Amino acid sequence: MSQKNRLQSGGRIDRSKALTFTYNGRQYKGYQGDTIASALLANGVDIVARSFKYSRPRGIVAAGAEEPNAVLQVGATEATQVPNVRATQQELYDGLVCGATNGWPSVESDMMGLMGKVGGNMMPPGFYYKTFMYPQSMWKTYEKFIRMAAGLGRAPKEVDQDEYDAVNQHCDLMVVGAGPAGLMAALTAARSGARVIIADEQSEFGGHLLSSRERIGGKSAADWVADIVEELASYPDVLMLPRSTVNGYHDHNFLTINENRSDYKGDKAPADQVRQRMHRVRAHWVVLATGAHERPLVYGYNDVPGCMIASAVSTYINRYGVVPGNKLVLMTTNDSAYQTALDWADAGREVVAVVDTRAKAEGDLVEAVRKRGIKVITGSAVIEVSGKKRVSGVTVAAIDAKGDKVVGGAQHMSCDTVASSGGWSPVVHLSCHTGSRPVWREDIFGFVPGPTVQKQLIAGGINGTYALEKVLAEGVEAGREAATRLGLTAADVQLPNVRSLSEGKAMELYHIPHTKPTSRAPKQFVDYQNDVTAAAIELATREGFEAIEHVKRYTAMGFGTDQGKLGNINGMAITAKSVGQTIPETGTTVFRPNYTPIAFGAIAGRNCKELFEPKRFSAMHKWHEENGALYEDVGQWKRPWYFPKAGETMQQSLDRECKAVRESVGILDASTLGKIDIQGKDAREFLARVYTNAWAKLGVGKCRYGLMCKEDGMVFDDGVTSCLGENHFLMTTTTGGAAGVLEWLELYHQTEWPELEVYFTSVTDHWATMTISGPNSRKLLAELTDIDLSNDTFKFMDWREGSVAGVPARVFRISFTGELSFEVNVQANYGLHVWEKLFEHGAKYNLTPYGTETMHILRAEKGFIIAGQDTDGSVTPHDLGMSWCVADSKPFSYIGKRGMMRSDCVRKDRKQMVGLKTKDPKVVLPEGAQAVADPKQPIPMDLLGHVSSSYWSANLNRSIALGFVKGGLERMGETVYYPLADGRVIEAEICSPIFLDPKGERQNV
Amino acid sequence: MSETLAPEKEATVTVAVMNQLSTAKDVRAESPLHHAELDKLASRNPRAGGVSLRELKLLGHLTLRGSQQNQSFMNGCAEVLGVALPTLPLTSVEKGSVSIRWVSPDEWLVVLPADQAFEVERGLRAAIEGHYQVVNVSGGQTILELSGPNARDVLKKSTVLDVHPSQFPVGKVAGSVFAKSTALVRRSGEDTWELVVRRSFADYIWLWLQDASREYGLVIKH
Amino acid sequence: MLHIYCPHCCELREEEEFHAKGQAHIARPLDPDNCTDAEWGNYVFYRKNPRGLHHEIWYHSTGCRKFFNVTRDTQTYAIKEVYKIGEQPQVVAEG
Amino acid sequence: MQRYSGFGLLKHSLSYHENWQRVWRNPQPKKKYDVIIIGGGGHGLATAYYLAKEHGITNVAVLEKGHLGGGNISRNTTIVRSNYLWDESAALYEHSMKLWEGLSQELNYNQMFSQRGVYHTCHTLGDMRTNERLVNANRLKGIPNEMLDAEQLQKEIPALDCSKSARYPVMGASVQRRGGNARHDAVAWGYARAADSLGVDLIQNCEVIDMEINDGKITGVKTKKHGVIKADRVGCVTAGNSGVLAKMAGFELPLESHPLQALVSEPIKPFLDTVVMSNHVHGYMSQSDKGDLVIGAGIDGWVGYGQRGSYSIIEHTIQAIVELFPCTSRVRMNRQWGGIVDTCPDASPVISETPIKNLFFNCGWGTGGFKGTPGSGNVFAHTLAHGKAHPLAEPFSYYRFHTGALIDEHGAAGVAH
Repeated sequence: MSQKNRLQSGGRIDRSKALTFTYNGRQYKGYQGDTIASALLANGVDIVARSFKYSRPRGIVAAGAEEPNAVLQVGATEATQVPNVRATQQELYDGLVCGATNGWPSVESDMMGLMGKVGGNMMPPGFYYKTFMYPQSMWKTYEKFIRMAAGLGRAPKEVDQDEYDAVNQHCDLMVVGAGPAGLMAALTAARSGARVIIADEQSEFGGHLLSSRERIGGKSAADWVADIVEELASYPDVLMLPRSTVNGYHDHNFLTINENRSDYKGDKAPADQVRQRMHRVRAHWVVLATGAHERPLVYGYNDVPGCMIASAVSTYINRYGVVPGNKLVLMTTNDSAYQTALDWADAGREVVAVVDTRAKAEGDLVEAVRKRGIKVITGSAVIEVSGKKRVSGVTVAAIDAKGDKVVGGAQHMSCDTVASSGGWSPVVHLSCHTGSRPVWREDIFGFVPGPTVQKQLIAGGINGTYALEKVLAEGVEAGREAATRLGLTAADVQLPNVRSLSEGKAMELYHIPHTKPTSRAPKQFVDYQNDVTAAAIELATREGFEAIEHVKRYTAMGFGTDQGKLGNINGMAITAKSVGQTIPETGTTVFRPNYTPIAFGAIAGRNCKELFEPKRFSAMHKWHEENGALYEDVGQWKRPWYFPKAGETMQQSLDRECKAVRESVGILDASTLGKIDIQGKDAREFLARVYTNAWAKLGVGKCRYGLMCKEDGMVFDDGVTSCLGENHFLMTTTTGGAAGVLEWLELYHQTEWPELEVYFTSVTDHWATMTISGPNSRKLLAELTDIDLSNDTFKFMDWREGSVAGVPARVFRISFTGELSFEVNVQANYGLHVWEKLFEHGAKYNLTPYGTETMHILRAEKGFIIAGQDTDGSVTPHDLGMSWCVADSKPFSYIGKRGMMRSDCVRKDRKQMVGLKTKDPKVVLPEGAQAVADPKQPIPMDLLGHVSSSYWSANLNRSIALGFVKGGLERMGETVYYPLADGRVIEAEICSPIFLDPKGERQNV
Repeated sequence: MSETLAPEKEATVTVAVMNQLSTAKDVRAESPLHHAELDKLASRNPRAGGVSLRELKLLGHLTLRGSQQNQSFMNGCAEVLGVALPTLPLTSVEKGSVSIRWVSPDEWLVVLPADQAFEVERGLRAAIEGHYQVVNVSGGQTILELSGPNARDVLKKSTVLDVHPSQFPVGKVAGSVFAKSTALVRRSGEDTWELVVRRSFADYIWLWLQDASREYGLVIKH
Repeated sequence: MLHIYCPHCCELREEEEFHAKGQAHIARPLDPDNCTDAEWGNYVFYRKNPRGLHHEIWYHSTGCRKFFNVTRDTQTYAIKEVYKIGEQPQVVAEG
Repeated sequence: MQRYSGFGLLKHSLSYHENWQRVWRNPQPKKKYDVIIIGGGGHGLATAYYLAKEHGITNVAVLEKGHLGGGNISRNTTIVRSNYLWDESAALYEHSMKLWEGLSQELNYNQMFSQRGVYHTCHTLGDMRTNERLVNANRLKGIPNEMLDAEQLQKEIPALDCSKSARYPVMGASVQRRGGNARHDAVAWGYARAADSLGVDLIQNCEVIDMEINDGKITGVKTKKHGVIKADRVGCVTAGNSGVLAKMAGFELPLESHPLQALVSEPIKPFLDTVVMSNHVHGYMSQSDKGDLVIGAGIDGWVGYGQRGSYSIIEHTIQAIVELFPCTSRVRMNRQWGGIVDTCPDASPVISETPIKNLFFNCGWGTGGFKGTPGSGNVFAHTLAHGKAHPLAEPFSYYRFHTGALIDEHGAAGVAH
């Protein structure tokens, strides 16, 4: 199909580069430099969407980020689908595939449209609050149908193949917007020697100058822009980012920029390149030069395809060489829109009339239009549009001076395009992101940025300044001020001369009156995407939703993907009028990031898949991999969970590992435990303050287990700490607790007890730790070490230094399994070497690697707790039956002591940890099962406590469990019941948590 | 070799010092990135690229803690290390094979040949009076050196530090976030940067750097 | 996203490098054992939580690992001053 | 009160919707009330409604400094569930759940309460234990809750990545099928309309600037716009600003106010019809009837009243969502916002008398406020009516931080709200 609306010449498109694209299954042609929107208009495509609520046909109304209707599904393959792409911002590329997001069977003839016509009147704002209530059970069914109508585009079903990333930027000055004001600000700051970043959402710098026919400094606007861009590019410390939307302005001048790196080239980014990049910018100063959006007027059936905003019409003509129609009626409240009439006429198409709502129109542009012989009708407005799928004509009537009511008879004019302008709204969005409220300016009928604590300056349209010469001046001024505030000498920048126009005063008008009252008049749309009409807003206020937030939420105004860029001000004005307030009294709603939507992938950056979170490995990880370990995630660590052999079930592996340790020898990679090297003459005193037990008498060469509480007396970590020297200790923590404990120690040292002479340094990664456990551990280790391992010289809870497998080592004789155990620590670089040597010698002892699960079973057989599994922040050492580990005789009131003494913490009936033996030894209690005294009691039952650890013990040939029971320590031998989800009730006896070797002889042999 | 083995001296042992370096032959030491086989990669890919990476592996790393007010500490360090501890925040000094990074007002990282770590620690302990800490952390970390015209671009993807030359002169040191881990970053030359990273995170950072460098081309160096 | 001056590293750093540690200048009772439950509870749990100037502790966790104090407006998020542990704030709320 | 119904809608459409009545009056405040409720958010309005309906106390004013329902009730992710870890919490939230069921009909205002199921995914053995524990506890307390293994979960939520290749592979999940979403604004407006119709004065733009307290007893409040208004009892339900009110009364609360952020995608065709929460991967999401993906982010670690948080929190949340639902990578985030949540050290609320006689506080709901709205209002109304805590509210006393009888939900809470 020919591009019937394409001009032979003009615009910034490259007619030598024809592109083919597909829209709703049909092929069209466009040119390099087109957006989807300009190409569709060039091809005479009118309907691009069906409206959300009424399914009315909708066309393109704008040319930029404010477009509410032309929201398409883009993507040639399943994996590259992108929902809700704004056609006015998506550059055309060859082979682009897009389509409307709703309408059945097609967007041109949509069945839902009928329902919209029929049901439309049944759907005032908030109608869903008022119905679908009865009977309650039906809501789910109603909702199914409601959800059928939900959503615009769709998510791809296949996984995204593209890459994204984030770059951290720092600069002296961040300039947002590369229109005349932004370019001048950047240029001035750059010449002053500042580090500058300037970003603009469009494909090239220049802002509205790209679609302007003005002359600047004797050059065309485009050439003037090109010269400035060239100079900016010459500064090494200036970063220019086209196709980059500053979408968020956060506290302390942190801004996020979404740079589109490849969406303009194709579906998918070229290999090794990112599709989109987030720039995380920290700027000393910010200049907002975001310009202004033109406001459409609100009139009857103003949503029929062919109704557009005036400046957009000019943009399509001047930038893209596309005239979106043949016969134009222009309605305006101001002079600036007259340019559109001139552009249309110069494009060789008919301007039926300019309908000016003002009683009298004067000013240079008005005169220019009159000179062209174009009819100008003043004191009148387009009150209604005719046509269904495309404008076929308008009804024009005289209105009173305030624009409140129709005063004259109506006349009909035929046309196919209606351009309207209600003036301009500064783009204040970013300035609101940091909590600053915009302020209303009577003189420009618009909100401008309000007071802020950010180091922010504004220039140009956002400041309500629209005359080009003033805009340029404000840009330079902002650049100079930024430079000065940065301590630089502000450079001088010559202002180019531009034509200045005399302008007549604009009229404040948003909502065009109709001969009928608003509630009965043809629909007058305020928010196109959410089908919010002037009548709806009046109804909302009539029902008592008078606060602007109420109106917005009740009608859904501004909740669309355009976030009300086009409609919000009109909506506020209509609200204000119907509650009899001024616009500033009514106030504005708050704008939030994002300015325009951003792909999740872009925000996630590289932190996906294998880089979502670090995987931490020990020095022996390679061996674990080669020996078929399965892993447990503990914090960020990948710890061997168990080492299955071919054909084994998990339980079989665990049984084998458990038996090996108790009968011969096993080995565990314990490198992940937190380790903290503590030195200083007050180290011992410090330990006494952070642990619940005593440390005064621990001799050099000795180890001791310790419990740590928070000030509330609740256990939060535990571990063995060894005395390496009088002033030297090695503390171990749980794997997950390591970082937290070190920070905890530093906090108390730095803020509470700075007088104590002690230093802490993490050595977690420095030492590789392997636990050799089992009756044969001594024999095995003896083959590789020069340390005398005999029981009388190297006792349980001693540590010794020596060499293991030729490597200097510290060996700790401590045991978490209850067996004779040696924990070998060597510098991690030697970890794998020593580990492999142990296996070379261990074969004859059936040295068996075991993982966390076996470790958990073995310690449970001994009744040792695991902080985090058997504690949950609500148990004291006493609740754990570990009063032996609490030394209240200590002189200093250690952390946790006072907390434990609180009235609720000394109750006798607290949940306390006990051992649990199921009556049927073969039955293993599920962890998390809840105990009751009487399983026959009616629900809700009285719960006594939960099972925290439970396993099958191959060594005891029965199940064992640890769990909490109210007053459990006093209830040894009693029976409790565990009613399970599957209906079973498991009977268990409360017993000591120590199931094996209660005297602790095995570890002392 | 170590006092702690001599029972009669036990009572007087204040701090356990230990030569952690193995002198035995047939003992294999593996750096945190050993499994990545960087040397193989290096010999395989001499091709050009914007970023180069090499591991400065198996060096001696000593953490020093002490007060700048403690003259004995400051003098002792200067004497034993042959260069005074940098007291200006975020700076480093380098003398021969020894480099010292400022970490905090009372913490420094000394990097030196592995076989000097024990002697230096002993020397420091002999020379310093009062409150201080010396810890050998050689096994717990490694140094990755990034260089080349795009090294700074890779850093900007990885850390929130401002690495612009005007803000990060040669010799500056800063500890910060690195991807989702941490690193002590030092600019060791015009286009050369050293990252001190923790052993257990080394593989993650290696994966990250390959990913972040792809668009510039990553060259592995010996 | 806060931009915080570390008084030990002596430069502005990004929030990601720090941990917020809550209200500052809460002294641990010297004789906890003789505190009433109420006194102890107040020390451990009850906070000023002001809307306005807040003196709080921050930890430079990925940097120098030092704790320090910040006076910050909890409404505008503006940081008014940064000072070391043991020092007193210069900027204080009136009343 | 003008009743709402499909038929009414039809009738009004014939008269161009010109005759709809106001949903609530705009009354001038009286000199004195039996009860003044400070805070016209969800909890405050619910409290007023139940005071009037269940306790016959209608001489009640709700003083709201801004507009009704303008606080967290309009800023949350609308999740309703009662699967809490501790008996005390589960009982309170289940009380709330029972009120949710049938609230639309009781208020004659569609709450769009859809019980689409709330899933807690488990990614570690610890997750599995915690969820087994609370599933069993809930079940035996009469709160249906069940465990699913990874395969069942995958069947029920196809878009969720349950593959072994995930960084933290999904091992299973607990699901409370009665949980789901409701329409947040409808809750505030429904309660407001019903309370107003029972005679409660809803007074907007009426900021309380001080309290009238004589010898430890409150007798009224001072407002910016209407001077002193007397009251026999005063209830503070001002989430996010509780500390400020407490300061007026001269005491401190065991809580801090933090920013809590949330975000939505653009509306897309529905692919997720349940609520999925992952404590371990730190993200949770549901999809609204309009098609937006509604996503909750984590809490900022610092005190903040700005209704904004840090961008890094948004980044981590989105990373988690893409990890859980890879198909969202090309979906686009539309907008983010923040609320102010009062968080207690044990992640449980305070519903209690205070050191000041006749002054009661209902605060500290942290991230659980929305789902608790009906139950909170219901027990707080009882508390205000009787001058002493409702049995379900007793454990949530202001004084538990002295005795140590905390109700620590952190174990189960994570980021899940």
